[in-house]
Formats: sequence, C-alpha cells, structure tokens
Amino acid sequence: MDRIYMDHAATTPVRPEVIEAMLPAYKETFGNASSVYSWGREAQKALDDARAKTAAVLGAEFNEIIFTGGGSEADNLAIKGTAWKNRHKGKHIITSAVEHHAVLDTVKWLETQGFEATFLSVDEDGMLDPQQVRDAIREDTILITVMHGNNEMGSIMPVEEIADIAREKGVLFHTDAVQTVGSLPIDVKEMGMDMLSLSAHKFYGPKGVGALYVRKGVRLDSLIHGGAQERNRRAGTEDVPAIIGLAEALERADEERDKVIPEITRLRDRLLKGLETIPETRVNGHRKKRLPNNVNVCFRYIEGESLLLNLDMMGIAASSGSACTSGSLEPSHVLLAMGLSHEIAHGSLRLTLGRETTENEVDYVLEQVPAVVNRLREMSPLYHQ
Amino acid sequence: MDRIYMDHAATTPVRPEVIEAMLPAYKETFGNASSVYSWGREAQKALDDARAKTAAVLGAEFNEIIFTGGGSEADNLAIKGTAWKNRHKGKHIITSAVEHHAVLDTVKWLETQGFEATFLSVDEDGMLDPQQVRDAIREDTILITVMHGNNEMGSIMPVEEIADIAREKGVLFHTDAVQTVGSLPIDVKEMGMDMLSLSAHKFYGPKGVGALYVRKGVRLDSLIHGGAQERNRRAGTEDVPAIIGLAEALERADEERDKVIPEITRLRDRLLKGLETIPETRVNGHRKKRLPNNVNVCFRYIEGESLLLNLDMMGIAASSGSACTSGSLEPSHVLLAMGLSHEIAHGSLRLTLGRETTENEVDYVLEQVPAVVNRLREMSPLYHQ
Amino acid sequence: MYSDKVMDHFQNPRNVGEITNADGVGEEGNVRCGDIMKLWIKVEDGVIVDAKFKTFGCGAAIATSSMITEMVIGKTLDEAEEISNTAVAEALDGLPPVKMHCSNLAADALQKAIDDYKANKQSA
Amino acid sequence: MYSDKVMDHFQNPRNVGEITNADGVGEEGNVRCGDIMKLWIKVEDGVIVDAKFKTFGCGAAIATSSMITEMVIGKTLDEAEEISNTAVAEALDGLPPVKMHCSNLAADALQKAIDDYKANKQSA
Ligand SMILES: Cc1ncc(COP(=O)(O)O)c(C=O)c1O
Ligand SMILES: Cc1ncc(COP(=O)(O)O)c(C=O)c1O
Repeated sequence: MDRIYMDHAATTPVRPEVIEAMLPAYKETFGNASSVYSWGREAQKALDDARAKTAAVLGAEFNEIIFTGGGSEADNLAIKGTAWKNRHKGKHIITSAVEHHAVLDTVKWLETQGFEATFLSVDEDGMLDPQQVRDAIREDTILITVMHGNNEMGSIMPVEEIADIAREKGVLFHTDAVQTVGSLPIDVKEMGMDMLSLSAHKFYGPKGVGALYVRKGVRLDSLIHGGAQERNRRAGTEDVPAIIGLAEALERADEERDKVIPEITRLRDRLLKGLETIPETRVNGHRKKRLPNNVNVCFRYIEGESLLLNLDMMGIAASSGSACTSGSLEPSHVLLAMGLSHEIAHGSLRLTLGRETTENEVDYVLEQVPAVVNRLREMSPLYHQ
Repeated sequence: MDRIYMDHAATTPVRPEVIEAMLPAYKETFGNASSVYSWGREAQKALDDARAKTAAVLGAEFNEIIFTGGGSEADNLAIKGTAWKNRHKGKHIITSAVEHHAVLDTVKWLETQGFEATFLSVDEDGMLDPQQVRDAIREDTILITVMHGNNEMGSIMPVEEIADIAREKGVLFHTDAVQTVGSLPIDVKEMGMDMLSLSAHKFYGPKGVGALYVRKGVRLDSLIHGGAQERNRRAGTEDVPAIIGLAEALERADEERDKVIPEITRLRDRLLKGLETIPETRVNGHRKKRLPNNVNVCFRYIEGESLLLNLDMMGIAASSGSACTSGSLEPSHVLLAMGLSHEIAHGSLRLTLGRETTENEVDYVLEQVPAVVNRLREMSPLYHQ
Repeated sequence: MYSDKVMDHFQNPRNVGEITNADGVGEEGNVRCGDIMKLWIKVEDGVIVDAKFKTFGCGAAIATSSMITEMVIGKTLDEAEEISNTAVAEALDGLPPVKMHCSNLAADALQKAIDDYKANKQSA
Repeated sequence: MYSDKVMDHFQNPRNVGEITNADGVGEEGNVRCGDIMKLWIKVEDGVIVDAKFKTFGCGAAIATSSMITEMVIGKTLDEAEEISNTAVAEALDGLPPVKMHCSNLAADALQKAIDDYKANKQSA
C-alpha cells in the first residue's frame, strides 16, 4: 500500500491540468498585468479571464472578486478592512468561538486596537444558533464574521440565516468559506453574503493565492497598501500564474462536483461508521450538516500527536487538533468550545478525504487505526480495561 | 526582430531552472509544512532549505527571514508591524518622497491612524541626504524607512549611512530593497539593516512571493494574523513552491552576478548615451549611484503613454512614470519630487535591461526611439522646431 | 485595454497638423494633467470643410482628437456643436473608464474652435 | 522534526508497563496539558534495578519516558537524581524547542518516584 493522504482539509496537491494552465504564465505571459505593452495586455487578459471564471462559479460579478495571497489574507482583509473603514460607525465585532485562527486571532488583535468582540459559543455539535447572533448585535456592531464549514470538526454553519439577520440589522456579514468553496455549491447572491473568503490550495489549486468576494457597495480599507492593483484594494504585482490556477481549479471543482462529492461522502460515512466501533470514541461535529469529506473523532485516553506519528509510520497522513502538533499546551479551541474535556479533546483525529481517495484506502485506514489506538491505550496511565 | 522586453524593473520571466525546482512541490512535496506526517516533513525540509539559502545569500540568520506574499506585503509588514508594535514609544515615521507606493501609501495610511510622518525631499538626482534624516529624527520617531534602489529613476540611496544614524539614535531602520536584491550584493549585517524587503519576481523568481529580513530582536505585530507559520509573524499555509522558487532564483542571481551585471551595465550605458543624443532629453537619476539595469529619460513635449504605445507597436516593452499609465492625472511622484516640471515629467521613459538583453536589442531600441519621439513631437502642440 | 478602433486612430491619426488660415482655433487641457489638444477648423457656408489637430497626450487623447476631426468634417456648425464626448467615445467603440476624461478634451476643444470662429466672424 | 533517536524510542518504547510491587512510583503532568507520565522503579541496595512507565502524551513525551527508563536502570539513586531534563534531551540527540517541556516531565516523574521510594523506606 502506497502512502495514504487523508488530510485534504489542510491542503491538496495541485491538479496536473491546473499546473498545465499555469505554466505559460511563468514563461511567456509573464508580463506585469498593469503595463500597456503586449506582454502586459496578455497578462491582463489572463487575469480578466480568471476573474470572470471565479466570479461566474461563485455567482458574483467580475469586479466583486479581490485576489489575495491566500485564505488567511482574505480573512484578514475582510475583517480588518471593514473594521478600519467603519471605525467611526462602531467598534463591535461578532464572531464564533470555533473560527479558524485567521479569523479568531485577527479579531483578538483588533481588540488590542480599541475594538470590542463577542465570541459566540456553539453547541455540542459545534453549531452556532443564529438567535445568539441576533441577541449579540449591539448599536455599535459593525461586522459579523462566522465561518461556513468548520475546518476541524466539519460542521456547516447556518450562514444564510445569519446573513439574513445581519442584513435586517444593517450589519456587514463575512464568512470564511475556505473549507466549503470547491466542495459545496456557493452562490454569494442567493446566500446573501457581503464578503466571502476562499483559498485555492484547498481545492487542488496552488498555495499562496486566495480570493475575497466583496459585494458591490461594501467598502474596506486595504490590508496591503501600494500599487493600484485589484482596483486599489490589494497592492502588489498580480501573481498571474497562481490566479490562473485558482480559477482553473475552481472551475474544475465546480464541474465535477456532482460526480465527486457523493462518492467522497459515501466513503466518509463508511470511515466514520468503522471508527465509531472503537470503544470510547466520540464523533465530533454535526452528523448531517457536515463537510462531505470530514471525519473527526476523539479516542479517549490517548494523545493526538502520538496517534498521528503512529499513523504516519503506517503510511497514513492525518491531522489532529492536538496541542502538541501546534506547539501549544491547550488542545483544539474548537473542541473545547464544543464542551469537550481537555482529556478527550487531546485525543482527536481528523481524517479528510479527497477526490483521489479510494475504497481500498478507507479499508486500510479502518484496519490500522484500531490497532494504533489500542497500542497507545495500553501505554496510557489513564486507561484501565 | 522578436519582441524586446525592456521592463525588467516591473517584472521578469521565471528562469526555467527555477520552474524545474518548483514543480515537485506542486505535485509530490505538496504537504502542509506544519504537519507531522511525511508529506508535511518533506515540505518543511524544502522550506528549511529555502530559508537557509535565502538567509545565506543575504548574510542573515535562518530565523531572520519571513516569507511573504510579495514585496508590497513585506513593506507593509515592516512598516505597519513595527508601527503598531512601537505605538506606545512614539508615533513618528520618517521616509522619503520617492519611495515605491507600497511604502508611501502605507505610511500615508498610518497617518490616518494617528501616526505622523515626515517625507524627505531629494535632490535633482533623486538622492536623499543622510543629514536630512538626522535632522528629521524626533524624540518620538519609531521608524525610518528609505528604499535602497529607486524603481523608477534608479538612484541608489545611501542606506548604510542612514542605518548608522538610525542605530546611533536608537530608531529602527527598514529598507525596501526590492530593486537591488538580485543585482547588487547585499549583506544585511554589514549594511546594518534592521529590516529589508525583497520580491522574487524582480530576479527571475515567481510572483506572489517575497521576504522580509527582520534582525533578531526586532519585534513586530503581524500584518496577517492566524496560524503560527513563520514563527507567528505571517499566518497562512506556506506557499512552498513559490518559496523554493524565490530561494533558487536568489541563489542563481547571486552566483552569476559578477558575470551578468557588468555586461548589463555596459549595455545600459550604451543605451543611455544613445538616447541622450536626442535633443531636449533629460537623464533622470544619479549617473553613477544607479541600478545597473536602469535607463530613465524624459523627452520634452511628449507624453509617456503614447510613447509606450508607439514603442509597443515596434515590439518594444517599456515603462513610464506617466500619469496616463496609472489612471491618475499627476505624473510620477518620483520625478516631481526631483523638481521636474509637470510638462517634462509626463514625457518619461524607463527602459530596464535584463540578463537576456542583447546588443542587438539595444541597437534596435536606439534606432526606434528617436523616430517615435520625433513622430510624437510633430504631433504635439507644445513643440516648435 | 483600448479597442481596435482606438488603436487604429492612435496608430494612423487622421488630420494631424495645423491649418494656417484657420477660421477657428480651440485649445483645451493643460500640461499638469498631461493632455493638451489644439484644433483648427476651416468653415465655408456654415459647414466645417476641414479640421486639423495637434495633441500632447496619451493614446486615448490622440485617438479622440483624430476621431473628432473625422466626425466634424462635412458637418454644419450646429451639427458639430451637438457632438458630445460620449459620442466621440462611442465612435471609437468605447474607452476605458479611466480614460473617459480624454474624450471631454476633444469635444471641449471643438466647442472652443467653434466659439472662436463665431467670435472672429462677429468682429470681422 | 524529531531526531532518529527520538523516533526510535517512540516507535519501540523500552520498558512500557507497570511494576506490580514497585518500590517507588512517580506521576507527573496533567490532562490539561496533554502530558502525563507515570514511572515505577524497583530498588535494590540503593540501585535502581528496574523501571517501567506509562505515558499519555505526544511523541516527545513517550520518547523521553522510554529514554529515562533506560538511563536509570543500573544507576544508584544518587546518580539517578542527577539526571537532568537536558541530559534526557541530549541522550535523544535533542528535542525541538517547543517540546523541551516534555523532557521536564520525565525528570520530574523520576524525582517523584525516588522521593516516593525514600518516603516508603522511612515509614517502613
Ligand atoms: C521598489 C519596489 N518596492 C516594492 C515593490 C512591490 O513589489 P511586489 O509587486 O512584488 O508587491 C516594487 C515592485 O513592484 C518595487 O519596485
Ligand atoms: C477555515 C479556514 N480558514 C482559513 C484558512 C487559511 O487559509 P490559508 O492557509 O490559505 O491562508 C484555512 C486553512 O488553512 C481554513 O481551513
């Protein structure tokens, strides 16, 4: 058995067709897209095409897409950009306790800059109740930012309902859709989004490139000041190859969705069911409203990093919210926010499937994980049969 | 004659060897460098190698390099990051009037956030007098940021002397070395830099990736918050292929410098001399302390964009500080800061040579430019023979 | 960026030059903004029979200058005065948004040339 | 990230288990931080003749646990008490900086086991 990659929520390999699409922009269409001469116009055309494709897949307009240097930058731009721009209107921001650090740490940093924040708690399935959002809105609330699909335990948040509330109250709404774009159908207009972040390397595109959808009329300060690129909202020579790659990957993900996602979901369910048979195992995240490729469980009495290292020895690449994989002592803020105890939260395992995941791989994982869990439990001072 | 590319200061094509070095990281070494499993460790190793190479070329230490999403981001991180971090110490920033917009607009934005700035003027050669910097330092000055090589008119600023003054006064010093890294030898320790920005696509590396050297002990707030990448100073999944590309391109530029730069300089001087023979032409920038590949002249009575379009018709890609290429009405802030009148400043032409520039190309340009200038002057209501 | 029509007029501008015994001359723009157009017209029986221009400016400025001279030749003064800047831009198959101000230049210079003609006639 | 030595001890931990009639037991760490080590020692004539551990924790925690049991067996109590956390880390060819706290765990658990042994003896 080859190595098995089950960490697609972390990153994905770039599709060969996407690399093919990108290569010409490294060598021939390499011009600065802002220039008047032919090389520049060619680059500009490639950029325009990529923007049109991206906008089309998301149901957005051409000028509503800002390309960024990744998902984290898109989140930072959305949150800091609107915070700074609306500073005179108010200083309160609402978010959830289970956001990705790109949102959470950004909001926390804004707290050091005179803003105030409310971090809404979630239920034991990791779900946020929209009513909580409504209750948290104050006179001076300027932004609500709640993620679409949770990168760790996979729950899909009721962002449409939150968007409705935000619109009703006249507050801007941003969603971090880094985990859903590419796997769930997204229509920003239908969903009522003001801003939405995505990151190409989560859907078989290149790393270091993302996008922020910004609804026409929503104004924000730049995060990166300088040249007039991206209609003055994101300075820096456009990374044309990467942007081409993003658009190509997004379009392909969109096209194959109906074929690929049901199959991933089926394998995901098999995997989840198999792992659940291990004693003292908790399934994390909502059972139904869940990212199609996400499996997240906690095995009591063991710690995540040693689990991952053991799986790696068996050729399986997986992830954990374990503290020891992040260099901190606290386990996953997401699992703790769902009410899990430290002990259980430390023993989390995330397996995220991809378009190239096979039945055989799932079988192999289902064979190895119980053995590894057993081995570590026998070594654990907390475990008593 | 093929198309001739003479806009290397804007961007450069990626070297084939650099693309080769990057490709494996798209397909095989694609893992998330922060992960514990083998794919992640392989990516981490590639990242470590790239960081070590980059540090070695710059005379920096391994941990003093922060990879960013480009030169503009590096500038923004250096300036905003230290401004925010040192806010309690003071609010005054010193810079020059001829900086790239990534510095200028960042400092101007900080002015809207309660900081104060001094924009130092330059002489008619575009040079900044270090004494001016000394005189501008106040009790509450927290940062001096002056570029190394000017992207427009090519003057090389006395950054070592400014760094000495900054050190003596206990003020942080940052330099935007986007135009010099790759062509001039850089040793951050010898030069006494606290922070230094660079951008890979200026030296035959990929776009969308840059780096900020930050001397050990210099602390800054993040610009992009989130994950713990880059030792908590720049969040976002590392763009491993691009970072590999940056390091590879930098190393190769460093190795071939002694062979390539003298030849570029020779061609540059031929070009400059030839263009000077056109009547009513002004050479911009310092004659000696000048980027080796930079030619910048103003032709009286004509406007830059129409000059560029005409050159493009002849197959020559060039640049201008012309207002009409940037969508504004004001011509180049750099040329105006050097004391040029609006009329002359509008007629500027920048030709920047590269490692693949040939003698024949220079000949061809020297043949075409006078004809084009003539044609436009005959059409100009300002021109009277 | 520019339409083919713009590039055609930029590459092969029509009616460049001066008219020595012009009946009206108009100049618009200033060096600060990097756009100056000077337009000469020859008028016979209330009809513009010739027009020439000189322009210092960007591609759009040159193309609109060229285009407006083509548009006015053969038109009565009244018809010529009707030519709006958007009409010039449309005749060029459009201009990039940041360049729309250039089309003002041409229409304004034309108006000035016509005014000049009228003033000359009055005082004659 | 981890040295080969760490990975060896992690993959093939030595002396895993409990000693039923141990002369001393030490436990260190807590679930909050995700690291708990329990160490049993058997002492004869002031010499540690056997040591076993159970550990809940990351790769470094398991490897340092394994390593310290190897290091103490055959040592006198005085010698064993001299073992510092850096000595354990060094014996493993180093640990990543963020993992250095794990080596404290092992040395501290050992100290507690020795203390426990001494207390037992005193009260005996
Ligand atoms: C001097 C200088 N600084 C900063 C930049 C910005 O670099 P980038 O376009 O990679 O963001 C450039 C080039 O565009 C430059 O020439
Ligand atoms: C939900 C979510 N938001 C933001 C990010 C950050 O994206 P990037 O690593 O591309 O900056 C990620 C992934 O790392 C994510 O899963």
